[in-house]
Amino acid sequence: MTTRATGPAAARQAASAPAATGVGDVAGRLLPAGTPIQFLDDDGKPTAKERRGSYQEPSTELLADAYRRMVVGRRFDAQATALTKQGRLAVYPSSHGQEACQIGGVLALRPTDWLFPTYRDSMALITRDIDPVEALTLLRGDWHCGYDPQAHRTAPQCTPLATHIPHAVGLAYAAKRRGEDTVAMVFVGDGGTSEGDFHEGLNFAAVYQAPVVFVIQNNRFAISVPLSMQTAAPALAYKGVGYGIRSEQVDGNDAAAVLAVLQHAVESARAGEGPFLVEAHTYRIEAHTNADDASRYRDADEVAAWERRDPIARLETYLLSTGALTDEDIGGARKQAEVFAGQVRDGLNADPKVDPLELFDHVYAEPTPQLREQRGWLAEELEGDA
Amino acid sequence: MTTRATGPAAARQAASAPAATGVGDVAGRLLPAGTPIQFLDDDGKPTAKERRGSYQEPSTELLADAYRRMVVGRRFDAQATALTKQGRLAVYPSSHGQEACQIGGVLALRPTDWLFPTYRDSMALITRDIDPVEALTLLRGDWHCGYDPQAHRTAPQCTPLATHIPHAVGLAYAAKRRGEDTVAMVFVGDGGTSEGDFHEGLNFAAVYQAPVVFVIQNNRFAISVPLSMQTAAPALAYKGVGYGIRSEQVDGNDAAAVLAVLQHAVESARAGEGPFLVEAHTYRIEAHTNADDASRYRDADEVAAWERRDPIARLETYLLSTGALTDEDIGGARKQAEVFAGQVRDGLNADPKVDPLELFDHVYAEPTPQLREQRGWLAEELEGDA
Amino acid sequence: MPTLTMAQALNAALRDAMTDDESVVVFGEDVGALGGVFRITDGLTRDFGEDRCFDTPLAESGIVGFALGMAMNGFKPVVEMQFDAFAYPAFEQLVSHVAKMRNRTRGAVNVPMVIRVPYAGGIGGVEHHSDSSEAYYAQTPGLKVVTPATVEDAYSLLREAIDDPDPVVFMEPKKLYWSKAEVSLPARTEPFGRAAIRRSGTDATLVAYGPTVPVALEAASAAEDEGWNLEVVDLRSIVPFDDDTVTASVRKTGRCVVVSEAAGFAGVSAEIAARVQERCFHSLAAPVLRVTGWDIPYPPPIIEKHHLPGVDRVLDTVARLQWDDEPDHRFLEAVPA
Amino acid sequence: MPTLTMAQALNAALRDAMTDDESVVVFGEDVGALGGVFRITDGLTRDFGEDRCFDTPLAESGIVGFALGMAMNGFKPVVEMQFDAFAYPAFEQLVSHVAKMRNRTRGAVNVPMVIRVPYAGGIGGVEHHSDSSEAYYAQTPGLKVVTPATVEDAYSLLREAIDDPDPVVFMEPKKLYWSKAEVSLPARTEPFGRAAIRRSGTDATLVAYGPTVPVALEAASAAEDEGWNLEVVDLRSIVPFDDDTVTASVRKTGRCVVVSEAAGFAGVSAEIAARVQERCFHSLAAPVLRVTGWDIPYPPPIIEKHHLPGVDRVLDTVARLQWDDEPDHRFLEAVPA
Ligand SMILES: Cc1ncc(C[n+]2csc(CCOP(=O)(O)OP(=O)(O)O)c2C)c(N)n1
Ligand SMILES: Cc1ncc(C[n+]2csc(CCOP(=O)(O)OP(=O)(O)O)c2C)c(N)n1
Ligand SMILES: [Mg+2]
Ligand SMILES: [Mg+2]
Repeated sequence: MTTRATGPAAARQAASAPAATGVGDVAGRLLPAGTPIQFLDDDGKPTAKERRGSYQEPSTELLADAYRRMVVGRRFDAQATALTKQGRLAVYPSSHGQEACQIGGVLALRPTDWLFPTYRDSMALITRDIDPVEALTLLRGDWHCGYDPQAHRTAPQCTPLATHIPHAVGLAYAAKRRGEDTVAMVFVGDGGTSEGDFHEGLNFAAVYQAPVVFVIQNNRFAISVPLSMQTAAPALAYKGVGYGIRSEQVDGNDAAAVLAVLQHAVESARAGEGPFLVEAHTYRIEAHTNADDASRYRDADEVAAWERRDPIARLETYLLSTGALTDEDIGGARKQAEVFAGQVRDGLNADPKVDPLELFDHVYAEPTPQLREQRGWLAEELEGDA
Repeated sequence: MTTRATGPAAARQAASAPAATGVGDVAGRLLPAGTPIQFLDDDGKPTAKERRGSYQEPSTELLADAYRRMVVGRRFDAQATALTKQGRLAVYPSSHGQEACQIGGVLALRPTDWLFPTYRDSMALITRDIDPVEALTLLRGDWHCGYDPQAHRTAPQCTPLATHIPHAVGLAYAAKRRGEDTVAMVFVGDGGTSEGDFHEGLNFAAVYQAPVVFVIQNNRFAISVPLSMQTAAPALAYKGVGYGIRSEQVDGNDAAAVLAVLQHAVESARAGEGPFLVEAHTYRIEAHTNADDASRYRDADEVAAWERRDPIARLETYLLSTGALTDEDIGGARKQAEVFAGQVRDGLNADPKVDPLELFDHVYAEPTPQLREQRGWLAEELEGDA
Repeated sequence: MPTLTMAQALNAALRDAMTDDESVVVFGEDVGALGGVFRITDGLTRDFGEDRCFDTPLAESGIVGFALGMAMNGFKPVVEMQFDAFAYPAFEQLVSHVAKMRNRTRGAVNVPMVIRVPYAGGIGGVEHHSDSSEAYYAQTPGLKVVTPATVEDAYSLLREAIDDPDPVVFMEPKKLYWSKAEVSLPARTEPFGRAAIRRSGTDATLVAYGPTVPVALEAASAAEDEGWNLEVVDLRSIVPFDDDTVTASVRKTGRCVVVSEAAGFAGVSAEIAARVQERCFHSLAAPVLRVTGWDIPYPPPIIEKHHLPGVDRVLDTVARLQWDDEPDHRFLEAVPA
Repeated sequence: MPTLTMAQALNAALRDAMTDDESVVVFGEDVGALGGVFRITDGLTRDFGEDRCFDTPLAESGIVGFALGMAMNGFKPVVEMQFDAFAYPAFEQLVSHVAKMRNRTRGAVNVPMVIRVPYAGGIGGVEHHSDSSEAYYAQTPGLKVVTPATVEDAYSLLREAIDDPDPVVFMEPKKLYWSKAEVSLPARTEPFGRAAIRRSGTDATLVAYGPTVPVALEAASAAEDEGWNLEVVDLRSIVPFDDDTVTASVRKTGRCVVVSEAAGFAGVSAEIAARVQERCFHSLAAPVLRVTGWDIPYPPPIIEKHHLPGVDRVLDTVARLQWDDEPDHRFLEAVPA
């Protein structure tokens, strides 16, 4: 007799004959739209029904809020890049052009949900209302993570690509196990989808039906490596079906479409319908970081073509056309952005202070005898210097 | 200006707008049949056209040869298991029931092609005409690999799951780079598809359009873990589309279907049409190895249901019905199998001899000074013992 | 007192921990219905349900990363890596995340979890089934690394590992799974960071851990015939390390041999030798010597015995501790006048 | 003679190897059009074409496994791991396949390849960009591990690594990429397995490798003022190890300090200390001491200087070599009468 085993999620089922596994229809339910979902065309005009799939347009209030945050986010991003030039930040990876993905993503979440960001997702962090100076601590170099992940339900920004995906899945599964309705959203880049952890994480999510939404910000580059050298897939969203995960692709420069698709993905995950994979097609307008030289690997006209699809301009045009946004609102948003940028400047002008002896404090809950000893030796050195 | 870069295979293409990536039709070309390809039904009767897709039935000569080898292969497998009981083999993972996959797979290859087998694929090794004693060296324990991989164009049997997949891709790409028409076939189990290296290897194959055929022997178990706890995919063959790899699923207990699909896959890879993923639905009739106790995790009636779909019986029935096989031929095959089993017994009855000092000979092309020193110390010990 | 094998003691430790603490979950490859290939998780799914002990897909990096996520959210995962070499796919998760999460978040995010690694050889396993991988973990700050050599320690150290607030790599010497002892559980021995004197002696100290502890003890008994009275230290805990016990022993005996199954080069045995001579230099009558596996990939089963440090190799090495100032024939050096 | 940086010398070595040997291929993340994040592969794609130097998908295990497959089939891959910590995903491929392929096939299958790993700190990198990972590779039999400290060695050792019949982990000290020297290429220095005396002295030996060699040399000059005449040994090659040179030096000077940037515990520095005391015990006037990074995850940029072994820490340690028999205040032991 086999042990009765319903499994944490996956059921231990008898192995059926292959004929029974023929399920082209099942697969069909999981595949993304053949063309990315789009609510606003490149000029900010509403698209026709067939480009919207079955998704609902977000409320104008939400879109107006997204607009405001995108204006602030872009200003913040520009300010951070400027601070690298003044040596106030060690390095900064800009997300100029990816505002709709990062801000749309976070706005689809509840405060009780979890976010798993990468090094590029600073705009997502401030949208989670994390203090901008704390958000920039990693890049300023005074510690590895400057905010309290538990307090903000936002994991530390992840640098080793795709390694945070299994973390999001485990955390979401843990919440589900406790009967909580928490959803975890994890951002990953187009390059990150090539890593083994992307594969292992998505498979775990599907097998355990964990409430996780995977958002691929396909900005067309992994540093210098273009999408065409990263994958031969028709679109990255087609990776979902191989795990049994529902998938969608969306115009990542269309905040309305991003919000519509991610709200659906998040709420269906919350409702217990399992994980969801969304590929957001966007573009990295700046170089990989301030230290990178994009002219070595891409042409300016390619960038220009994408600037014409600017997510802020498109949303602005649309909201103005519907009257949900006025010129005053726009002015207000810009003013708010300047105030915010000023706070960031001031916050980062103060020289950070870190006690070198703190290096030994967090390696373990209690320093080992070896670390206590070494802490003493460093203390001796510091006294010697003093 | 961007460096002109056609890439080894993938072209460095300008990043186009997402709308242009909508390619439901492209995806359609890559997806497997909704139901596994089948040429012979469970009773060995020919199936109707629609179950065969666009694949051509293999020649009866080839099917007859496959039959003979399957009879020999199963006897070999039983002999190896018996030898574990006599302590002549440390361990043996049986492939009873997977004859059609392993033998069909190898028969689809040319001698100049490469095979990348796992620990379970002993039947594939002898089908490549590797001496059975050399094939069993790993499991007898006198060395890690008993045959010359270069001479047989067969990689060492791989134990770390899925790690040999990138090897097959690199080797096939190297051949392509030299303008050779070598194809590499790599076997992996259903469990192995969950490993990161499966993902990374398939992606490399697709990006470099390497002539590799990936054969998933889905025998429904990873030791004790059933397919239902391994994946939530409609079928494992649906993993291909996410890499841009043409995929198919086939009844792995139907030698005619396996040969038909793999001959197509191998020849299209050889013709430069890129990699191919094939899921062969089969079943592991025995326990994971002689050391395993399958009664802990599966019911006997499940096994019985699969025994009714025995690949040898099905092929035998079919070939008898077409007259391509006579009772004499069957008797001949069984006799040949007995002779072969006898050779295996004799070969393994001799006690293997290994010079312990050989331990230092192959770590590097030339032993390091440290290894020369240690070799001397072991030599001292051995003299002491002598 | 009942006689238990180390495997049974480990199983009992998991059971008792799961009973005492609802947040303890056990998962990995084949740990459910099968009870693990070594049966360490035998019956846990049956008795605690698949919510508490379950099989995972076959992906070690996924297992460890998933465990870290659960640990971030209130659970205490105990994951099994099926064999030493099959933990390597999880290396990045262990080194870049499990070991660093507390530190990078200044203590805000803790990931208490146990990674069980059946390790080392002596069981006639084919390639990839007998690696001694402890140095990879010991070299990684942020991980604790412990390994039992006795049935009692197997129970106690595993319970402590599960209770520990930090991630613990729990190294289980495969060949000792079937070793037996009379123990009454629940037993609690010395905490992490404390080595144990398994045999006290006066002439030299043998430092061992995990699979080589029984070898060292056997060698110590055999050494009596040669007239050597050897002390045997069982480290138990590699990180944290018990300098006090090891140093006191060597300062007392004045001689030291480290016995470890792993390849010697840059192994844990090197650290022990380095620390001992740093701290006991003036007490030493001879250099600290190492008895280890050779610097080679683990051998095939039929010749593994020539790789593993055995009693004879230990005794030959003890004999080289310059008892009557005759120089070490292996490392001849002109002794300055 | 032209003045070159180490980065330029490495680039030249790749160019010359690719010119001399058609089978040499260079690949990895961003090594093509970009020329690598450190520009070590600058211009190779332009000058040799994308068949010889190309970008790969972002998957380190795939890169190393793919390279092994190419090596099985007649090519000599030189792969770049973008940073030390980003080589961890390839750990299983390196340990279970690259290191073992020759051995498991009794020499029938050789996989000559070079895995380039920019490593160690001192460049203000954020987390995961400054690990000293050499011990993980040095502990793995079947891998050769070399690391240059001079511009000339960077060229010569990389050429030799590419010519070598075995897999070589080529560790590049990031902070020395921009170090300059006058060299005329092609230069060939001592082969693998040979250490170099960078400064000869009589009072004590400093053993260093890679990023700490310049530190040791600086310390040696500073030590003159204290009246110490220090010898500096640059290992160059960790595996194979040059026992002859190291042992001869320490037997001559009678004192030894190992300087390494990695966490000390079970690091390569431990192996060096263990070997030296094994082989030079009677020549030693004091224990072999180690100056290393602390046993902590690599620190954030603004305080990394407190982690890295600097000149002062080396001098403080040299001062502890019991010059006038005053005991080491750190490791006090009752000196037996
Ligand atoms: C495992 C790993 N390998 C390599 C790197 C170095 N690296 C940092 S960012 C990057 C490119 C990532 O591209 P993508 O995933 O598309 O994200 P994007 O930067 O475009 O947001 C690389 C290769 C890394 N961080 N982690
Ligand atoms: C990386 C790795 N992890 C774990 C194992 C232990 N192991 C050996 S076989 C096996 C099951 C493999 O199942 P599957 O891939 O379906 O192949 P099958 O044995 O069914 O042919 C496991 C878990 C391994 N060999 N390698
Ligand atoms: Mg990208
Ligand atoms: Mg299987």
